[in-house]
Amino acid sequence: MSETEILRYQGISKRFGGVNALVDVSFAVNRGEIHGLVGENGAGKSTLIKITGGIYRKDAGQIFWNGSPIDVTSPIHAQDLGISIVHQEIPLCNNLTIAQNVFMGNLITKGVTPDWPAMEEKTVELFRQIGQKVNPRQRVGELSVAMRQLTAIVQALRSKSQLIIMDEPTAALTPGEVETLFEVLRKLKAEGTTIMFVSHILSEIMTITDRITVLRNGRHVATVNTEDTSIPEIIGMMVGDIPLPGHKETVAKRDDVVLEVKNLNKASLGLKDISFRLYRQEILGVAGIQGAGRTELATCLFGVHPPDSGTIEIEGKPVAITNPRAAIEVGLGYLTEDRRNLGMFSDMNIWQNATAVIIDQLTNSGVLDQDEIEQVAFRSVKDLRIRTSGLEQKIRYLSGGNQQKVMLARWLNAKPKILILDEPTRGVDVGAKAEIRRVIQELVRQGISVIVISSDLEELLNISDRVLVMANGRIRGEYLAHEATTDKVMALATLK
Amino acid sequence: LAAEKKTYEFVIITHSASIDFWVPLVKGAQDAAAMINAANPNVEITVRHTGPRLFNVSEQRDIMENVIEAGVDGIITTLPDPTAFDEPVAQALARGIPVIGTNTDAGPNNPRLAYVGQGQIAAGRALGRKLIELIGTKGKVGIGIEDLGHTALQERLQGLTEVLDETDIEYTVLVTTADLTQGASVLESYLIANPDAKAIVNVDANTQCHGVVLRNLGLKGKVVSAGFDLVPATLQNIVDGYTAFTIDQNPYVQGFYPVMQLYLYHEYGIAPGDIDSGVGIIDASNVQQVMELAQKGYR
Amino acid sequence: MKSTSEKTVAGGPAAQPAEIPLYRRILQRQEFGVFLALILISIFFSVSTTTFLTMPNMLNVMRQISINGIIVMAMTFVIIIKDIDLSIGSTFALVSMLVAIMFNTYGVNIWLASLIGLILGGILGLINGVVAVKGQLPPFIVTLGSMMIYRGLALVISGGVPAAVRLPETFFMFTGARVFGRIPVPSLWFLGVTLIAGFILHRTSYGFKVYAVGGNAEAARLAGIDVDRVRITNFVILGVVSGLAGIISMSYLSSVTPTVGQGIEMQVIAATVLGGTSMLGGVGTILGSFLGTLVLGVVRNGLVLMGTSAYLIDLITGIVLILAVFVSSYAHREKR
Amino acid sequence: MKSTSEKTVAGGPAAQPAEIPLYRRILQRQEFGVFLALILISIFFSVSTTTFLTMPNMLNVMRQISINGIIVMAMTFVIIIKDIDLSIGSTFALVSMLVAIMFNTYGVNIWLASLIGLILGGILGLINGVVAVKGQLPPFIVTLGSMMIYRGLALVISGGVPAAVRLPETFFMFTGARVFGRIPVPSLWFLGVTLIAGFILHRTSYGFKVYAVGGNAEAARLAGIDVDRVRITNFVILGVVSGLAGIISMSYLSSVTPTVGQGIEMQVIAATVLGGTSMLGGVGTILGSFLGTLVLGVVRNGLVLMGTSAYLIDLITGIVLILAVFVSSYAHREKR
Ligand SMILES: Nc1ncnc2c1ncn2[C@@H]1O[C@H](COP(=O)(O)OP(=O)(O)OP(=O)(O)O)[C@@H](O)[C@H]1O
Ligand SMILES: Nc1ncnc2c1ncn2[C@@H]1O[C@H](COP(=O)(O)OP(=O)(O)OP(=O)(O)O)[C@@H](O)[C@H]1O
Ligand SMILES: [Mg+2]
Ligand SMILES: [Mg+2]
Repeated sequence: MSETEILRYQGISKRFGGVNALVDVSFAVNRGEIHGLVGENGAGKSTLIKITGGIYRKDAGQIFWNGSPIDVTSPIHAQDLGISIVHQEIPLCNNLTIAQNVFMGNLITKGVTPDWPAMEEKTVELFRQIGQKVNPRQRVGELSVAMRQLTAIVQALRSKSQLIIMDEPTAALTPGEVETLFEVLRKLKAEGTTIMFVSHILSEIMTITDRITVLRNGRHVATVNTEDTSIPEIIGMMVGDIPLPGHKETVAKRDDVVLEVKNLNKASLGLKDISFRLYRQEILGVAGIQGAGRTELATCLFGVHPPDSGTIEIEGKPVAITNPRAAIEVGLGYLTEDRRNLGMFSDMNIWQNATAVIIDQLTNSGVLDQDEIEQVAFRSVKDLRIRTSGLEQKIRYLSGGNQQKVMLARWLNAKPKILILDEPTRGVDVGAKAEIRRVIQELVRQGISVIVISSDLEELLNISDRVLVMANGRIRGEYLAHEATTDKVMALATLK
Repeated sequence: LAAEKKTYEFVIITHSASIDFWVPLVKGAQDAAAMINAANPNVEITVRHTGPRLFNVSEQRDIMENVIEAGVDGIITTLPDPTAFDEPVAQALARGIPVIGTNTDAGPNNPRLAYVGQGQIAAGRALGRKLIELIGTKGKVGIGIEDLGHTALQERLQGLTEVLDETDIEYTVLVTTADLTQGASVLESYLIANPDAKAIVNVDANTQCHGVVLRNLGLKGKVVSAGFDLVPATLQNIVDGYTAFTIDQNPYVQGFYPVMQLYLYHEYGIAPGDIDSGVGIIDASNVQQVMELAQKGYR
Repeated sequence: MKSTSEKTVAGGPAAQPAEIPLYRRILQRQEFGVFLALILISIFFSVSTTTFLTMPNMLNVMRQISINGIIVMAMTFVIIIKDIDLSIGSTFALVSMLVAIMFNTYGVNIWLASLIGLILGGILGLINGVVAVKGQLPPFIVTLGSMMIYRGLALVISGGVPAAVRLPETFFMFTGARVFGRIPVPSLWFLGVTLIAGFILHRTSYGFKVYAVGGNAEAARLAGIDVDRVRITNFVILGVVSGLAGIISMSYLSSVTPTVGQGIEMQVIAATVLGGTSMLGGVGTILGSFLGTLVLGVVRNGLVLMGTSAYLIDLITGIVLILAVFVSSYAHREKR
Repeated sequence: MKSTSEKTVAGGPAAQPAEIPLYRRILQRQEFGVFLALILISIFFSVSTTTFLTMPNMLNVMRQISINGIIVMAMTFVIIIKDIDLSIGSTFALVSMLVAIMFNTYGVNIWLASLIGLILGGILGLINGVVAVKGQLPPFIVTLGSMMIYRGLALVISGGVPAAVRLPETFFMFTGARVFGRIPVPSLWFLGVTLIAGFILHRTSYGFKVYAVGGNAEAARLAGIDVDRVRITNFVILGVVSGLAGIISMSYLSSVTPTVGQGIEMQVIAATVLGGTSMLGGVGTILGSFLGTLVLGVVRNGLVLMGTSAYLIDLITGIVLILAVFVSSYAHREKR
């Protein structure tokens, strides 16, 4: 056992029912390095992390911590050992404030009384380090997914652990935030902290890590030095073959306006004077930094929070959208960015989740048509290559990326005229990203118009025909995709 | 010149105001008030009825305190606890509000001026003796009780079992709860388990479910049914031959006399005294007459 | 959707054993636990009494559980959706009281009176639903309030006096009697309601929506499901069904008291939860609720058959209840 | 999310509240609604009766609510954490019965007997907690079971007979009497328990953990909070406090019946929820629970003072309860 190893996995296996999530995984993490962990959706990354964190018990194998064999029995145990984890699902208490969440397990107290002013001050300071200004007294339930993600990260940074494990911490973040986060990680590394880092954005992996471990179907494929490898090689190890980025052609009909929004305002969401058009068969990207109001715009259009003023016209006819059902009836669809809270029916299975929007159409006078449902769901699983043990599998037992694909399937099955996708590729692997891109282009060819909100700006520019840039609840400008560059968009997005 | 009319407000407090048992008691009280009002044009007596919905000593005490606070002229109350009502009754008397116990009496230290009602233990004994006349001194009997720990019912049970203990009768106590459906289920289960049972009795108004039980099991005429209280279904069961007899404590009387006593106390300073409201046995011989009176609210 | 297994390969390499044997499918079912509890309790009573396992007693048990059981079926919907209704006992009383009074005092035809009674039950449920859902108030408090209100109304319209009800023979045949070799009609109603409830919950889009709203109301709203409507409909169904149970009970007992049905809410909720329906929402089945109802009914029956002392019955029932829920949930515990 | 600007302003912790005027801070408080309901109801009774707003009556009200109120305080913790306890009435009875028997029959010193009673209350709560939490069973069913078990034990040890208790004067002084110009001692206990509960819930790490676990048990667990321990502790506190209420009630009534405390669980839960504690967890305050207790107590008191008919009291109480929860939650509704 080498002195440089802080953590070693030896022959770790884990089965869930009929699924082999991990099979005989062995590799080591060196002290003071940033260790990347990559693999397809469902490859077993989160499972390995949860075993390390004492949430799951391993079926076989041994974990060595600083050279000695350990059996992590609970999250508290993991913390005591000096391991802190940012989980993929961002578990926070929505009823508590940011500061309270950050210090949850480890309050600063004066006697028996928690010292909130001190903790709030420290929270502000911790957020400042990752480049964010916050009101530490704001309730987490009111935060965007991105801010929740940052809160979870700050929670882990606070505890000054020997090892910090981050399961897709950047999935909800915009490029600027990712950059600041990386600076913090580098600083931590310089201070001797070890970091294990999961991401599906391989450029991030190449930028930040020292070594990379690849998992595939629950098995360890390789652990390599980052400088000795390349993105194509990693993809090769992950999936076996390299998916070709789909060839993009615009089919947008610029003379046929499907959706026209005029002077839309919604004070409580901070939306001001929003006007734009969406053309038939167009893919319209919406860019902006976190907090720009993109999600708000989408929820406002979709009737979750109906606008205070302004008009929405669909195919030239003004429509009043007062709730999501009304929105669906006029032909809208909306894939939420917050799949855990606003998307999934965790205790329901794949087919139920995938058909929720169209369930009334899959019946014979109210009685479920199981054959048809099965067909629809089966097609979704096949088209999106959802990795599951069966259509009856509860969605909460899928890996994060596969859950996301089921959510996407729900809206693809609904076949709306206008589909709003909020962070559609969040948490999905390289192959699936290409797949989703292909599906979007296929939809557009079939006559659907799509609005895509994505924090992955490069991807957004690749996929869109045209890009709107939002900041502070306003639309700051727009570019045709081939004219746009990351820099131009960011310049608009960060305009004060 | 007619003198200024004197108005008296009397309040009846019962320990489970929502049950039907109190209907004749309240009617007796109101009748007494009406008679007095008619006989003496100088007084105007009003009577009202209150109490916790279900048996609850502490809530009844709260209500009594509230009534005292509201400043009434007389309280007629059940006293279903040996000591819990000693203090509020004393408090009422100290304030010049006379208190008469009715239906259920407290322990010997309670300062209430008088008690009008039946001795519960005596009533239980009466049930037992009448039952022995019908079934002899051997065999099995199922005894239903709505609520264990309820003072009055527990005393009736005590009287009944005292009598049965002197014989060779084997009895089983069954909790029927106040819910009829459940009560019927329990008695049915008992009769199925004891096909040789000679009788089922209840120490409370749940006697009314006996008809269903016996009809259901085809035991009409084979198993004797008996119990307490006058409720329409029980009387109908006596008419139909399911139930042999029921014991009544004349609740009408328990409302009537206390009002009279309070009136006499206020008008002439006559101290109230205890009155036994008797043990009425209703069986096939007198059920028709009782039903007519019950229709009018006297029984 | 039994046999999806052959088609799951698409998901990729995580292919499962193609055929799960029947006995494992049964073992894995959520209801297996409560079924096991039922079997254990039944074996115990069969051994310890001579009368438990006889046809007349079994039929009696079926009759005894049928009134509560009918309500349990609708309560299952309400609890799956994370709501609760404490007013069922009062609805039960008010409806049967009203039907009795219409029939006894006003000479309304009993079938018509019953129909009006069911409609009234629906209206009482609707009031619960609208106040709780549209008023965005906690159903616990709303139905605690309406429990008092409906019971109060039953007291007021009856003047506190019970009603003896002598029903026409045909009506009695369809509600309270025993038919074909002493099968009690209430138990047929119970079975009928169970089947219908099972069909609605497990085979229709309405049932689907109940699960969706119970699992994640906000997500259901975003998926275009009319959350308020589903919740209110649940309350209406429960009201109608409580009224039905009241009418059947009235017919069976030939009488109504204004206090009838007091406290059944706890028994009904207990049976539902024992059957595996989670008060945290989104989980539960009709089969489970049926078995939960049976467990409670069998325990009550068996203890009396054994001649257990009255002072001990509650104590033992409590212990059995906890053991039953333990067996029931332990058999279907997810292992991590 | 009131406005985006508010969110992004780097709030110096103390900076924000200082600018909001006092009356708005009161209006925004979660408890304002139930406070408003209390005021409205009190005004109504003050106008419609001559006795409501007198010192003796107010003291009476305080006394009457104190027994339930003491328990409400601990129930608030349990409900915030998303648990429930139906066994409090039985714990109440069993503890007071045991103390009475120890004192009456075995001549144990009353202070020692009371101490043993409180410990017993804690053990009963511990049993609830351990079975529900460690057994991972629904607290609703577990405590429904223990409600029957504890009540059964109270019946068994008492033989179904009430016990009259004549307590030593000093003990009575400290528990059941009235002091300083007729202030009832139980109400002082109530105030004391309220203050302690408020301190623990709002000013200690333990209280914070209660909110955290109630908000998201999984997140709390991952953050290193011993979720099971907090939940079990809550049950223990509730058990002790229920026992305390039982002893005070025994002292005040000078007697215990084995049926004492039946049904108080509903009143206690109603007061808690009316006071703004959400059964969905994570939300609630001691001040709210205090006001909720007051509302229910005032309604009960006022209706009797008004001379409302016994048949109508429940009906009206039900209506007032729903109106109160409506006012209470409407006044603090978030507008979007
Ligand atoms: N609790 C569970 N029960 C059953 N199956 C599970 C459970 N948790 C994970 N799995 C399965 O184990 C496999 C590995 O899942 P895991 O979450 O570790 O993947 P991942 O590599 O983190 O994927 P992603 O990139 O999508 O997050 C998947 O097939 C998943 O369906
Ligand atoms: N009052 C609220 N309570 C709970 N959630 C809220 C509230 N208001 C907004 N949200 C959620 O916050 C998110 C919007 O956050 P944000 O202001 O960061 O929007 P955004 O510009 O879309 O952010 P991003 O650019 O990261 O997508 C949405 O998911 C929305 O559902
Ligand atoms: Mg994962
Ligand atoms: Mg967003």
